[in-house]
Amino acid sequence: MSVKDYIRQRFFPHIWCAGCGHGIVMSNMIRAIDQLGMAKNEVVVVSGIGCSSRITGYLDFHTLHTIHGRALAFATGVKISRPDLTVLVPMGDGDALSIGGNHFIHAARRNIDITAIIMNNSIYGMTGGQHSPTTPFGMKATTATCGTIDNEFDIVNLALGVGASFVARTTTYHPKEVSDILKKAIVHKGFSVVEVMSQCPTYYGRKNNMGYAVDLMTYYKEKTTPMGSKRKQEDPKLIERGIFMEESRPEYAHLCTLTDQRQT
Amino acid sequence: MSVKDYIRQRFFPHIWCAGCGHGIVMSNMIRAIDQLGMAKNEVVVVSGIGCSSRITGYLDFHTLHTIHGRALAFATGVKISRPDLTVLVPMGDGDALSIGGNHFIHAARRNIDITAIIMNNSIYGMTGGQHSPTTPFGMKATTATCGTIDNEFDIVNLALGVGASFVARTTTYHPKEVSDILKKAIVHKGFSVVEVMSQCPTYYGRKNNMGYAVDLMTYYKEKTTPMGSKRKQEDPKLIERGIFMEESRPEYAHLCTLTDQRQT
Amino acid sequence: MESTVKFLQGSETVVEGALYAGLQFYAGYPITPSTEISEILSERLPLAGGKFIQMEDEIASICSIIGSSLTGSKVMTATSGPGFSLMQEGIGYAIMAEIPLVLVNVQRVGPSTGAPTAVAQGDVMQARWGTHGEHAIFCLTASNLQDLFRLTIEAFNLAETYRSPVILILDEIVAHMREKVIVPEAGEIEVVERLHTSVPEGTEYHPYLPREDGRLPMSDFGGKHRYNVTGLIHDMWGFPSNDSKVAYDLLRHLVDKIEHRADSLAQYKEYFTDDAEDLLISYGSSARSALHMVERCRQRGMSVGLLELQSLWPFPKETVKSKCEGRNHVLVVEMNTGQISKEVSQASSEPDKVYLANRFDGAFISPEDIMQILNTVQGKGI
Amino acid sequence: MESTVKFLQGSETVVEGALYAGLQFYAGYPITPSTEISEILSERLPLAGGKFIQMEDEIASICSIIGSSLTGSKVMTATSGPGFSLMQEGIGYAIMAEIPLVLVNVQRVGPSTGAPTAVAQGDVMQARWGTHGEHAIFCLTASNLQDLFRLTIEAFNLAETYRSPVILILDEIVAHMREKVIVPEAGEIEVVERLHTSVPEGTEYHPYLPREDGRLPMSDFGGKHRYNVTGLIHDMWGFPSNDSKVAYDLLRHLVDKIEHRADSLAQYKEYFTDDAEDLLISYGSSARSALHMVERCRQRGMSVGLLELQSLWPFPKETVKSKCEGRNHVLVVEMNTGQISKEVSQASSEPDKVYLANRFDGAFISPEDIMQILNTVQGKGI
Amino acid sequence: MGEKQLKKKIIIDREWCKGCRICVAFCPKKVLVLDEEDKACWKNSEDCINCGLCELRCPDLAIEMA
Amino acid sequence: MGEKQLKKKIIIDREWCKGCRICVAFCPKKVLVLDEEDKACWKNSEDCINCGLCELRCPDLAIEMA
Amino acid sequence: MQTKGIVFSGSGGQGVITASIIMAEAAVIREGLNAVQTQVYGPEARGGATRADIIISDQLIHYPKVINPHVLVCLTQEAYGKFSGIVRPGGLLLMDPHFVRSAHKVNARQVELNMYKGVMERIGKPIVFNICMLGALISMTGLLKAESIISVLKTKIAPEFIELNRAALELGLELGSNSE
Amino acid sequence: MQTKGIVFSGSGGQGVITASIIMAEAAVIREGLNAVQTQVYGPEARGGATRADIIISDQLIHYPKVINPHVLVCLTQEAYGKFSGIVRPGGLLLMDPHFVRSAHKVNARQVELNMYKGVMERIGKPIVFNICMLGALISMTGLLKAESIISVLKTKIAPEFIELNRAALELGLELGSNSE
Ligand SMILES: Cc1ncc(C[n+]2csc(CCOP(=O)(O)OP(=O)(O)O)c2C)c(N)n1
Ligand SMILES: Cc1ncc(C[n+]2csc(CCOP(=O)(O)OP(=O)(O)O)c2C)c(N)n1
Ligand code: SF4
Ligand code: SF4
Ligand code: SF4
Ligand code: SF4
Ligand code: SF4
Ligand code: SF4
Ligand SMILES: [Mg+2]
Ligand SMILES: [Mg+2]
Repeated sequence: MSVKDYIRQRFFPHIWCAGCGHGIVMSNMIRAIDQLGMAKNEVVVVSGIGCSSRITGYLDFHTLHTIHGRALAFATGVKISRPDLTVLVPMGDGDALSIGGNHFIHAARRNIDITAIIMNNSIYGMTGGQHSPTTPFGMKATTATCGTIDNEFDIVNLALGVGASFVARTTTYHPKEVSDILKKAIVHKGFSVVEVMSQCPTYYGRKNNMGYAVDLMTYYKEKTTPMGSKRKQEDPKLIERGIFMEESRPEYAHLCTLTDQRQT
Repeated sequence: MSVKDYIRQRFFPHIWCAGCGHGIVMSNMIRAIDQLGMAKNEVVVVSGIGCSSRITGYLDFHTLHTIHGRALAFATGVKISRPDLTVLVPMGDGDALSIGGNHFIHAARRNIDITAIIMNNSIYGMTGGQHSPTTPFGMKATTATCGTIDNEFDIVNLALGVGASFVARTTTYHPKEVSDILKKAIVHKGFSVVEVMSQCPTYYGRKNNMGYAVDLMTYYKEKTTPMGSKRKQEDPKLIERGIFMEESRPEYAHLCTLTDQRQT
Repeated sequence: MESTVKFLQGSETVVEGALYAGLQFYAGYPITPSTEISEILSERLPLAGGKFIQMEDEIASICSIIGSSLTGSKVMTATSGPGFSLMQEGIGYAIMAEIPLVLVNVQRVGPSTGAPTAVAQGDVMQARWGTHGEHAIFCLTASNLQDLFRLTIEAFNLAETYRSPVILILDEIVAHMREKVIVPEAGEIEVVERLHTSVPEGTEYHPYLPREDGRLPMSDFGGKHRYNVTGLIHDMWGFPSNDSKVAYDLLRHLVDKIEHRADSLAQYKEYFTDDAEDLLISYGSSARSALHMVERCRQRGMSVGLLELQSLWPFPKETVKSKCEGRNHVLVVEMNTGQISKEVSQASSEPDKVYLANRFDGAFISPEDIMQILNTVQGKGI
Repeated sequence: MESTVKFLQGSETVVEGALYAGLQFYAGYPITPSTEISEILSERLPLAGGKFIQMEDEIASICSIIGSSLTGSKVMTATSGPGFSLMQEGIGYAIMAEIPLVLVNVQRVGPSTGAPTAVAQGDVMQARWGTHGEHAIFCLTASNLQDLFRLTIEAFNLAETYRSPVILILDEIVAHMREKVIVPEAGEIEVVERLHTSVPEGTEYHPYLPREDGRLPMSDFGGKHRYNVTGLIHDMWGFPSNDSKVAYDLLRHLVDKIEHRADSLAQYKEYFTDDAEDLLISYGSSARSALHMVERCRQRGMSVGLLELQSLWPFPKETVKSKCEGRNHVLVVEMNTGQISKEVSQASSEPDKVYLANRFDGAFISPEDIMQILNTVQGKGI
Repeated sequence: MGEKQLKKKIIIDREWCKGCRICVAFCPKKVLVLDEEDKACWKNSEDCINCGLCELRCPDLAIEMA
Repeated sequence: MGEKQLKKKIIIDREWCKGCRICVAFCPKKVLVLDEEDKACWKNSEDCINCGLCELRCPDLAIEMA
Repeated sequence: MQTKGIVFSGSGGQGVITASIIMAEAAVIREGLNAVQTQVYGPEARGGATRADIIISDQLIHYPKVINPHVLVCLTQEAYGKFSGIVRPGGLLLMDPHFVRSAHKVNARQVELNMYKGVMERIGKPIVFNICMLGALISMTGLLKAESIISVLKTKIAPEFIELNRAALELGLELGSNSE
Repeated sequence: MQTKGIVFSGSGGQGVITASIIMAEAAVIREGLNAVQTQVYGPEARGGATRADIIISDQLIHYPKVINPHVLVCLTQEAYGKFSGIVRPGGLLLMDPHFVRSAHKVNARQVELNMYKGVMERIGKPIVFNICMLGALISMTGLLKAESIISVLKTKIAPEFIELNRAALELGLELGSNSE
């Protein structure tokens, strides 16, 4: 099918700003689903609140636009009740890791078969550009006009530390990587974390004098490198892309279906 | 001074059950403070809700007994306003990592100079023995009578993944290790995480047929080993004790005092 | 299943009622004095083919049951004061998105951690107004376990019929006491099932378009209709809207579907009210003490009666008003500083005849406590 | 600092007022339409020697300001609907532990995410009853920025005087509009400072023992007195107690210290009320529309007046009652389905003369909206 | 492989395009430009190698290859 | 080193001791026992090597060496 | 039958709560009566004194607490000190000298039975002490039939433990009847 | 002075909000008048049409919104379509033909000024377009003095940009006075 077959066309053009990376994530998330040949009725997309979370309005699946930070908790209820459905949870960095950090680490711990896609623009886009837990130390935002004194999370390290069984990172500059990784993440039986670095030209770019979408994506191109690449060895400051963890472990929603048998 | 000089003796004998590990943690936490020669008026202890959190009632410092899971958030307010004070936050495993998981990871991320002491009994003691995020997979609890299907967090990995600058683990069987590690943790300028495995004979021991306090402490003795020991190499299932991370990095409360200067 | 006589604890009774009503998914986080509900369900629900999960906190608990409800399950959570406060945002979402769910709040002394094991009825107004924004809610309570069993089922029935969260508000005494409960055979008490849309696949389905009877048929996530659910003001398809007409219609609907039925759906019981000169109004465990006192008064020739409220919200104003008519005194018996008493005053045409008989110190109000206040009100002193 | 004329936004006005009152610590989490307060303070507060932190969520925000308040700082947080719901548990703690703090809630359309940028006054009852357990609270509001400046200071003063959280409840219009504000020189408006205990070191200090005038002097964490603070029912030393007498005294104190001052502390304004046959009662931005209409009516010979409430909680019942006396109609103007209107009915000796003029669809209520309802109430049709 | 046959056309939805310039900047063959209304359009179409990157990177789903 | 002088006494607070048996079980010299009221007491006091472990491990702060 | 209020008091490990539930359940399920059971629930419950109230009646029971019990059982010195005063004049106060040394006389029939000692000697398992106490109680009051207790026990415990409990119950019945 | 309602409408990047604030602030701070400024605040604000309302008066201003503006400025076709109908009969409707093609006549003085073109030709920085618009507006209405605008600008922008803004303001004044 074509990408347009998966969207609710009447809401287009979408609300995201010109050059916002979230559209690229959406586009390639659709491609991944299409390439996997999944039926639209088998997919549930759950989002929280944020620019990124507006994605649920656009996608023609079962869509659940919830409250800020709690998407994974809603998704857990969906998945346990219907383990046969594919549950995708696209989130903003604030949604996933600031207010939503607790649900994130616990979903990872349980290894429930949900694909968490973090559309990481290192800023709170929706509310107008405040710093987020992934805003790198020293970068500017409307609540950190001289540069934030907060350290940032490394999403990959965080996900590994809390036990996610699939962990990957890529960027909007690398759209095929996005869909390739997402395909694996979706197929993976367990909790999958996919960080996609996704530009917010309107706030992150502007506040930090980093230019527009093209400049930010160029930055992603230049400052990232495939895992274990030679470039990384030469320049350890580069951010690695790729799949950092992919391990088969007992899955939670499945274990839940067994509990009645275990008891008798 | 003697240990008794640091406690509010009128509330003793304390409320904890016979053999509860929390008393051992308290006792050796006091010894650490005593050995550091700190004045009682310089120490603030903040706790949440749980058996472990009753500790604030017993200690003769500035004590703040807060709400379940939020102790680190309260402590953040104390520390930023009074960076000169020593802020200790003893917590239960549920308090710190279940409902309180988000505050935990963010306090670690910021590297605020607080010492978080997790009195990890792998159970919700206060509410009568439900499984916690550190209850090992398969172990029993009142809400997991056939064994929990939840995976447990490895507190050390978690703390490392979210960026804590001091991370250590020990057990109540090793009381000198408790005070030695705590001394380093308290002196460390930054967020320190100290996991102390602390037995709950009443619920964890009983539900899992693991016996009383002595049996549980024997278990800690046998199933743990110093970091990188030979025993660990021979038996990789052993749990390591020791200091896993100790790194000097910019501290948050201090950075906060600089923000006005940075702006002008 | 035949009707059976059981000797149950309050918490067990809630579990029995919920299972009778067809509970399929429960998520909770332990908290005194509601923990028993989780503990019992962790064993019972999987055996009944349902799913149990202990979530990381109360926020996650209510969110996950909302997710599950959308797949077609009957869902419940249980908590107490602090957890109830934490669930307020989720309750608002369920109100806005019209998600059927049952939330049990076993009250304890507040505010804050208060006295976790002591009895109180201090969360009644919070049940009505705890979440932000204009809204309405159903809230039921019970004083004895036979009624509790029935009202638990009623809570599920209201949730399904009106696509709304329903709060079952209990107190420590009712939740922890044990007494006889006759569990009727299946079918004896009506159980309202999820109303599914009859719109066939391929035809447009409107998740938020009420039928003529006001009900909104649902379609399960994973089923044949794909639609959107949101906590934003939304149109009949479930998509966000900035139109103030849409906002007006939606909010009017959310309030009216509940408030308009305040009296027609009201659940209450009367004891010796026909000729009572003085009327007690009470609910929950307080009503047990009130009834005890009423029976004793009657034995001693005093003309006192009791109206026991089981529906607290929407408040059955007209019902209460008519029951108060012509009494010498109306004495509201509750364990707070007068949360329902204020509603009764407002309902009554003679508010100055409405008095409060209360305790809020964590001790269970006794028949003697009430008797002394009634005496005082009657001008007899204690 | 001399008195200066400024042209400010509502959010900036709150910041100016807070800084005038001596704000030292602010923690917040962004949310529309209150984010500006965080943004402005992130720059202004450090320059004024205070500390600003953006926390991970609203729960952490309120908890951290409580922690800071105990070290002796004047503290504040700001949020909107969903964040306000999340803060309820923390508010209850501050009530129980008697922690001075100011919480700004800029209301938006709810329930749930609702309409984040649209105006509403739907959180008024939540401000009163949002946290679990029996309690009382202060809640102020304002319709114009000059008053808002003063009332922000008043919020800090109440917080310090009565050791209580104080909610400053605003709406999107007031928070985002800009108008003239005269910022007086330091000292012109009274600022109540933290009352510190005079008990010397070594002598027993009772953090929860009221003085004769009812105030409870504090001792800063890190200072010379070590004591305990808890959300449990506690004695005068701050230690947990299971004694029901202690519980009674504490809860009675927590409620009475606020409710007994409902009328003596009441903040309100009157316009043309002396001879008004019809009285409008309003607050927040609704009161601007109401006043506009009243002035127009007066020009046209209609005898209409306005009572503008600035203290919403404790509700100044006696004040409102006396103001309502003898009017033909009382029209409560607000943007919800009648939250304050219900209080007015209850206060008034003629509740059937109380009417509601409202909107709750996210559109700002206009003088015309109110006029049409007044006409209708007067029997003239729209 | 006959190059000609392989070649797909780039269809740009002018209603959806927001003129972000991403496709223009990253087209390996500089095939695309923004017109005076700031909408992307195919200029040196013959140079297009059908790499599809413009389609994959357009945040507005405004580019389709057919 | 004169062993005798070094030796400190073990003081057990019977009010605080809850009889958990930790001190008894882990005393390297088996110096301690529980009495008939389930309170710890010093039995083979001469064997005590003053290692202090009983004090450090007592959860009830019931043991002091002096 | 007249409404009877019974209070069991003791400490956590003695099984008084369990005994109270068994007794009330037997009344309801086996004897067709009404019964309400409540218990003190609180931080005190951990370690400290516990208390369970039972009301048995052929009428509906509303107020679920017992103010002045017809029968009061005290199984620790602390419980005896705290509760012995509430026993109804003319009621029954049952104690076990192993745990309680009676200090003062109350206006009720005060009976001391060596139940613990009996259990340890005859059965050797302290766990069934509470059942022995139940046996003594019903034999002295005639409130319930022994078979009712047994049949409730059968629904609660594994079959292999029934005989143990029956023995304890019978020991209690015997001690109780000897006390007259 | 009579109370005047003014509405600026346009799109996000044009600086209409800033212009409205500067104008209202100038009225208050420099001319001792009262003024209230509000703006449409909503998801529409991102990208879509923005609107700012200003009321200027020597009286107190209560209702802060403008229903029928004395002066309406429309700077996009969308804004023109949406708002042109609200201008007060006899009022002033100001547009820039670079952005708006006037479609229908309104019952008001409709003035089209080539402000954008002028700014680009004479100054070359589109960023000061909004100040030019303010200049035109005050010159046509006499609502405020140009110096008031400049002195407010001085408190808001870096000194090096003042001349740029002054030039834009003067251009506007010139265009406005030519329009009569
Ligand atoms: C409880 C609650 N707190 C705060 C908000 C306000 N809010 C909405 S989205 C958001 C953050 C958005 O940032 P992110 O999740 O990174 O998504 P983005 O917009 O950057 O895609 C915030 C703080 C809210 N809606 N609910
Ligand atoms: C908001 C809230 N939810 C739940 C509770 C109930 N509660 C109190 S302590 C606790 C868990 C205790 O476990 P842990 O933190 O591990 O401490 P422990 O008692 O084991 O030392 C729970 C769930 C509460 N007090 N508040
Ligand atoms: S504000 Fe940023 S994140 Fe939001 S739509 Fe615009 S570019 Fe995207
Ligand atoms: S229940 Fe467990 S954790 Fe709590 S005091 Fe007892 S032993 Fe300790
Ligand atoms: S990438 Fe898409 S939106 Fe951006 S300019 Fe090209 S076609 Fe337009
Ligand atoms: S397909 Fe490739 S070469 Fe062709 S226009 Fe797109 S990016 Fe350029
Ligand atoms: S000091 Fe050491 S040897 Fe002596 S009693 Fe204690 S544990 Fe035993
Ligand atoms: S360790 Fe302490 S509490 Fe335990 S038996 Fe020894 S002295 Fe008693
Ligand atoms: Mg973001
Ligand atoms: Mg624990």
